[in-house]
Amino acid sequence: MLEIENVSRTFPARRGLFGSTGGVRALNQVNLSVSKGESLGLVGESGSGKTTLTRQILRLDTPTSGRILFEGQDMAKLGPAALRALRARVQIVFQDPYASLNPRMSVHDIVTEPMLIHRGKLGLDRRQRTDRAAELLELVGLGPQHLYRHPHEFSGGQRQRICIARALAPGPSLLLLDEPTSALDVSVQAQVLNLLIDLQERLGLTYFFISHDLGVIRYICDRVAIIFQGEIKEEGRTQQIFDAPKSEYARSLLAAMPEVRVPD
Amino acid sequence: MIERHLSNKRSARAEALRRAFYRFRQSRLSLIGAAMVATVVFFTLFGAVLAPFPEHVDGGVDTSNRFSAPSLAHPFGTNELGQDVLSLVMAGTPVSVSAGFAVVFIGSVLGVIVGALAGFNGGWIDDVLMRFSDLMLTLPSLILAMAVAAALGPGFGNMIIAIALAWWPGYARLVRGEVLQAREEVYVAAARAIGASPFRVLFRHILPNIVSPVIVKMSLDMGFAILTVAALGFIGIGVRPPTPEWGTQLSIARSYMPDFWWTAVFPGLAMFMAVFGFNLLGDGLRDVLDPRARR
Amino acid sequence: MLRFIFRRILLILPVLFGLTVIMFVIARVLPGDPVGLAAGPNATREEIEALAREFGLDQPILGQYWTYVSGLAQGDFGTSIFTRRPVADDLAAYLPATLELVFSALLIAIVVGIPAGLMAAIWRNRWPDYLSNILSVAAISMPRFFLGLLLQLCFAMWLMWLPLGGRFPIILEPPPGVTGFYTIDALLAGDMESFQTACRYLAMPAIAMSLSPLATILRMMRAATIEVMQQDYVTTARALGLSPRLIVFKYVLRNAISSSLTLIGLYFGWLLGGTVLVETVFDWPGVGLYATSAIVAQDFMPVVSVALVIGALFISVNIVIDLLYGVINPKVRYQ
Amino acid sequence: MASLLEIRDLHLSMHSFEGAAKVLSGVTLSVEKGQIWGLVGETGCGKSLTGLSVSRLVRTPPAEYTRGKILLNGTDVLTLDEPRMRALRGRRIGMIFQDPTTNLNPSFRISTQLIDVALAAARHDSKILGLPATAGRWARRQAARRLAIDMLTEVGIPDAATRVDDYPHQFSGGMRQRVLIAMALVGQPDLLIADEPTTALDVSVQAQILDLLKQMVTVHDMGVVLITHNLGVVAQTCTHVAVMYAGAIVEKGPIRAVLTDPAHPYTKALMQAIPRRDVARGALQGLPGAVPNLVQPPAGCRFAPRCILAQPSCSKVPAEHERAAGHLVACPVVQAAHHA
Amino acid sequence: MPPIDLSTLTRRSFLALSGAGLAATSFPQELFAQSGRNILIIASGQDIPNFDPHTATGYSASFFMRNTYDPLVRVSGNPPEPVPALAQSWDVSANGRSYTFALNPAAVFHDGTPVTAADVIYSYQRALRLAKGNSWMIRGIVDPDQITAIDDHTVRFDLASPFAAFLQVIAWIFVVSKTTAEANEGGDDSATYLQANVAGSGPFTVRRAEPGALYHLDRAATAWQANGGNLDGVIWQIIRETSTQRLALQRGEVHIALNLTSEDMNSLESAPGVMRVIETEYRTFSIKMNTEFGPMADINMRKAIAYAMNYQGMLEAAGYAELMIGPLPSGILGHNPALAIYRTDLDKAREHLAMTATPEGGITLQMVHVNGNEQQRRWSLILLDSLQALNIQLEITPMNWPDMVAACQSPETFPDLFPVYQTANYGDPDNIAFAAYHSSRNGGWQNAVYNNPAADALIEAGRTEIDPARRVEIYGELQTLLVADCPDIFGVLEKRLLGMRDVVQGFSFTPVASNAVDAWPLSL
Repeated sequence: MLEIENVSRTFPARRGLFGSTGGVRALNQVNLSVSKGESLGLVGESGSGKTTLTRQILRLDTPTSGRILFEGQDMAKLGPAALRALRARVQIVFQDPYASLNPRMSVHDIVTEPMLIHRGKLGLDRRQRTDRAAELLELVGLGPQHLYRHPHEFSGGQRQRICIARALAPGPSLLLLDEPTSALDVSVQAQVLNLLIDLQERLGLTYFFISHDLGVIRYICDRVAIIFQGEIKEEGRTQQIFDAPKSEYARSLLAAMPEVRVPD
Repeated sequence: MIERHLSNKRSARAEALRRAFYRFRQSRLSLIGAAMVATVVFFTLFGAVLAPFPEHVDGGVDTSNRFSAPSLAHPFGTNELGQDVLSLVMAGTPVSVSAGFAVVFIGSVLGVIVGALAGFNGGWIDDVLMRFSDLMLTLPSLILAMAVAAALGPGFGNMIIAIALAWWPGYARLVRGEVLQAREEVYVAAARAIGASPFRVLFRHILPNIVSPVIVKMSLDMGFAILTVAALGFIGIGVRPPTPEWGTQLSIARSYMPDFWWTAVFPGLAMFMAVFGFNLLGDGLRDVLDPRARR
Repeated sequence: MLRFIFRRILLILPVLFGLTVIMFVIARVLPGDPVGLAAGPNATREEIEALAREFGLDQPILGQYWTYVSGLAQGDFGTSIFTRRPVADDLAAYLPATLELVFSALLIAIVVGIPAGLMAAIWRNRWPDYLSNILSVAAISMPRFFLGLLLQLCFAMWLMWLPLGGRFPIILEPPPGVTGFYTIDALLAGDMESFQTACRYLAMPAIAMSLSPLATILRMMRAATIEVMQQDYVTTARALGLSPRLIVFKYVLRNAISSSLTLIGLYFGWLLGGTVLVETVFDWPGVGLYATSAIVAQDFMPVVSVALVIGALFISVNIVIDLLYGVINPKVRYQ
Repeated sequence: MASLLEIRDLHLSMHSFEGAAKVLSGVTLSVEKGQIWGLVGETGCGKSLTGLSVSRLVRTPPAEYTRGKILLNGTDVLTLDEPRMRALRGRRIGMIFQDPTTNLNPSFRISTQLIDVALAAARHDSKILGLPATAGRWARRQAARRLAIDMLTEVGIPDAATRVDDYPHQFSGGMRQRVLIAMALVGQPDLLIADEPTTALDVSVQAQILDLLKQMVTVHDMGVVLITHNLGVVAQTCTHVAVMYAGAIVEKGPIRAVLTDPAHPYTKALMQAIPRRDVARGALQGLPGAVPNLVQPPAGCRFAPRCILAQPSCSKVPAEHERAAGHLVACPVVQAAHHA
Repeated sequence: MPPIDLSTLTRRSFLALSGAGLAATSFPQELFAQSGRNILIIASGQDIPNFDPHTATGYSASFFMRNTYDPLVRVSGNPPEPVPALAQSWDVSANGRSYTFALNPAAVFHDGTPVTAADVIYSYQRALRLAKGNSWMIRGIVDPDQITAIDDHTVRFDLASPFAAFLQVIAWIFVVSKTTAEANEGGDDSATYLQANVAGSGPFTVRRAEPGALYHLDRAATAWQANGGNLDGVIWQIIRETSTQRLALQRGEVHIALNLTSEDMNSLESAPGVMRVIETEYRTFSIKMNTEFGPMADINMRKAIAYAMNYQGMLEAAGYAELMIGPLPSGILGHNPALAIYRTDLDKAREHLAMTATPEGGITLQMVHVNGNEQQRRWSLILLDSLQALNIQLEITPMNWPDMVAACQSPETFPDLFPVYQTANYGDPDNIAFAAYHSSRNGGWQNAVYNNPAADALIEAGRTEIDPARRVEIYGELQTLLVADCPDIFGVLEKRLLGMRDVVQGFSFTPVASNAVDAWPLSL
């Protein structure tokens, strides 16, 4: 469904007031593919290029070289209309549920906005959009009573549910999940993770799950790719990588993982 | 179902308003400011009508009654033409306030357009627009306003144009900075990710979120705009006579100090009180609308 | 560092160029007849035309602009049509007076504003803070010219403690000019009497001008101090047993001042551009008065030049501020 | 002999415009030298306030200590005035906070900040600098500088003698946290309070810092309170653990005991929410409901509204009972089951 | 409210001051004592931008020229009469066309060289050549080629036609040193040099010039003039605010204040140590109407407005003044005090209005006045107030002087109403009549639009006639004609208001340019 082929992204040198910084190679020859219905986990520490990669996939940024194919189409070659159509198919949930909701908009406006933008494709009128928003809220564990509240009235977990509802609104097939639970407490995290698993099963979604938390990745993903300094260090079945990591980096990462186990 | 949604919607709005009002009420000073501004607005609407000597407001003179000291008939005394100073001060309110408001309004509209264009587009548009507004900021604004006002000739409209011309770059800078910041917000990335057009991103997601600092700046700027209007009047490049304007009144009355101090002190005090009120209110509004800048 | 200074100075040039263009455009928009005025009420049309020729005003605007800019490059600010004196000479006479006023006002604002802001922050939400808050809003709201008039009314007209206006007693020779600042020149000459006299003349205009920046610096300083005091590193410093005095006067002060510095730079420009009013009230012989009379006479060379010089000064001071900022804030220095 | 730190029945209210929130209600904890106590719990459960209370860094008002004691080596710090409290900070109690980027003053060299802390600590105990109390200013400064370099070396900063004069932004995140640890240890404290010291760091750096902490405890013979929301971190580092919920400790004890036999329903729920190795996909158990409003908290057990075991007896404030040696649980239901 | 008693205040504040130890360098009296010199300080609102006696204008420049240069004759007394200056005596030919001046052999320039006939000829020729400043007074009267040096100290002028006021006008043509001027010719007829330097023979020289602030003159070492006072120097201090001038005078910081208002004079009435000079001067204020374009081209409209004007209010707002009787200043040669003129009469005003194209009013007229001129502003408002009775609106525009000058260039740009002060530069009716009503002046501010061949003829006849009785007749006719034509609202004659410390001695009032103070006879 999603193929990332030899994608590199180099940020050019910047001349600042006090001197210049050298170019930064954020992504280096990244190759990944995600098949329909699976969950691919991408693990990496801060600055490893995870977020840069999501921006490439969402076309918020353009790769320096390489290409990204979605359902066989080269995203770089899409015209504006096709790109908009594609935006309905690929959605994202961001890390920080506090920052990713426009504080000036009600939940209703937030959730119906994608339907409004893609109304040509979805063909929903105003009333239908509102009803669909209520349905979506129920789907993610909220209710229609929340429709006209504003984001600041919700807890972090509830906000992340709203983000998920928004992401689901245009009917996507691929969901990018950019550390969707790292800002949440464990108990809430568990709820959100379960919601994601539930939704995947019910809606047949494909997940591209990004996290630095190996435990979460292990819990939710079928396959894992480990990224370090813009390069994919290792990729494979989740079980296989956690049991027998091949690369040095993966080994050290797993060793440092703070597991809840009874000390010796 | 829709009805229920709507009642939710209303109660949520009311709740937000109550919260804002609570925070505003926290500061006694901003309440005083609001009261002062209310008084100013009252005189703006009715000052000319309520003036005890409306004929003096229209330029009528009473040369046999010049320079009488404050008394019951003329609480603020009379001026060099025998006009009632109280009437002139009262009638000066709409002039100063509407001029101040017009300056702030024109300046902010221009500035928001320029700042939003620059911040949202970036690239050479940003460079050109911001270099230009930086240039305008470098120029001494009062001298610029004086030069333009002198060029256009006296008059209410010309004065406003002259001041507003030097006023917008402040807004452009503010808005650009805020837009740049808002552009990087996750919810903006989210909006782009769901396929929102740049137009939609700017008007639905970015601008509503930078309204608060702009409104705060506008309310704080009202005072300064009134001051600048008065300053031009004081320099002698302001409205046409007989329009009663505080700065002009002060500038004329200056020659009669100290003997006929009332001709100068009352317009000056009116000016001070109006500006003081707007500044206190602006402070309070900032606390409510822009908690980031809360001190 | 040197490279940075050099680059900043190079950057002034396009700004100055832009300033000349803007001012020139505005100057040419001015209607009226500066030449007719300068020629006098009894001049004939031929005389006026001759005068226009003399000042190159018959040339196309681009030609005039070119003449002006190429003159500027050689330090020639053009000639005032009205006074017929070289503008550069006039500026040399008026600028020190304005600068002395502006620097004095700024000095008062800084010397009073920074400690007061610090105090307000320390006594936050107690009566010194409330008092300073209401006083500072009042100070910002006070029209400078009205304050100047009130000061004049009180201290010069009723109490007669201070002179009404002007810069120095006219029958005395001002101290020998080195810097053009009478106070500093008097000190340099060791003439305490002249210094006192100059200060007496400076007092009211400088106070009238300083009030608004003082209040703003106070508020800024207060806000910055409160913000810095809420920083994590202050908590750490407290948690590790540093005394409040050390924390406030060493760790907080430097960080708070660095955020107030930019403001001071901006205020310098604001003060320079705003001397017009105070100079008018106190008959202070500075560029503000000069510009006003030039504007009234529609004598645009001085107006353009005053704007240009103020602009250039403004930029220079802000470069200095940026450098100072680098000294205070090591992050900037090393980037 | 008294414990190093003994918190007894600490109650803290926080006044806001909504009313007084009872943010701590009956925290009791005792820490000995050589112990590393992990204080875990979710956001807003009061763990950080507990840590700050020990150093009396909670502003009063708006906060108010309504009941309880905090005994440090037998002295109740809640009764001390500010100057005497200051004598304890840095010297007896060291603190490390979450974000190493914001906890160092960006405008001053590392050396300045370390030396100031050392000098402040030495004012109360001149032995720290290894100088007699009468030593001159210059000598004290020099000694403080040497001490700073030694401490930096000890926490693993390479080339400390030259790096000591660098500014904070010249260090990486992990290195900055090491600098902060050095700063906290420069006064040779008996008690170290580390408030989420690794949350802002990457996993690999986190492991290094935690190792360093463990090492320091043995070298300096301290007691540590490690505040974290990550049970994994606790398991990796601590000797003891206390689980907090809504302002009270619900379960505490030696790490082994608590992890092998979590008794309180909240501890259990917490552990079941962690995606551990052996949890199958979809089998995690989230905790339904939300943290109670602390202005009007539920009477009795605050966890009761979310608890699957809740019974009428939960409406009374639960008393602690000892489940095993040192393993205390505050839940009447569990207690009943245990004894049954 | 009674005026504040400054004498007690002063005493009180002095006590306060000595207590506070602040009194040092406080008051100029002490400073004068310190300097030990007699320096006269004059407060004025006007700068002296130009020193060149042949191009400069304005009363400040007149002050400067009067004291640093010498003319052939000066005018003095009230009414003003010619008195010897460089010329110790003069002869006039019977036909009034030839004037011969005998120069005072004692007269020397500041560099010590004697003043000769060549310098006089050079100066007159230069003034006419440059055609600026005061040269308009002798243009068409003095032919530059008809000035001859009889010998070094005798010079003869042969006029193209007789000119009654010749001796009065040449008081304003000053003599520069030909050698100094030619040595600094500089390609611009010495304009640059003389603009900032003095090459004269007057009693004073420039010591210090601070443009916009003050001009300090010192008694010249070469001062040769007779009957001088004891002044060592004069300072022309620029104080823009009239109230500040008055306070400075009260505080003894200046000796003479030139720009006082009537209110200032009132509050000075009992001020200790202050003398007030309130004298009639040939200075008219009138409001010109656009006789050529727009509604005011209709004579009935002009008359309606002339009748509607509130003259009493104008007089009250003017303070020390009297209403004008016709176009000429009262008291000047030929003035007719019995002239029938316009006074406030609303019935007549409405009568005339009814004869216009807009009998019901309902129009808006444009009036400009000099920005910042307080008296003109007051009168504009009084006119606005007066015109409301005719249902006519007045739109008042304060304008900068250059804009006003520019507006005078054509009837189309000239406003409906335009206030003008005319100060007599010489004590002769020709001055006002020619400058204000002769059509050759059209396009200039003194008479932008009015032209009437009959008036022109009378003015020309008046200036070339020598017989005073005949002149009175001519000017009588002219006054009747102008009142009938009603080109102006004849306003007020403002008195000259000067404030002076009582230590100033030797002052005598002359009603021409009395604010350009002649310092030489004064003492302290």
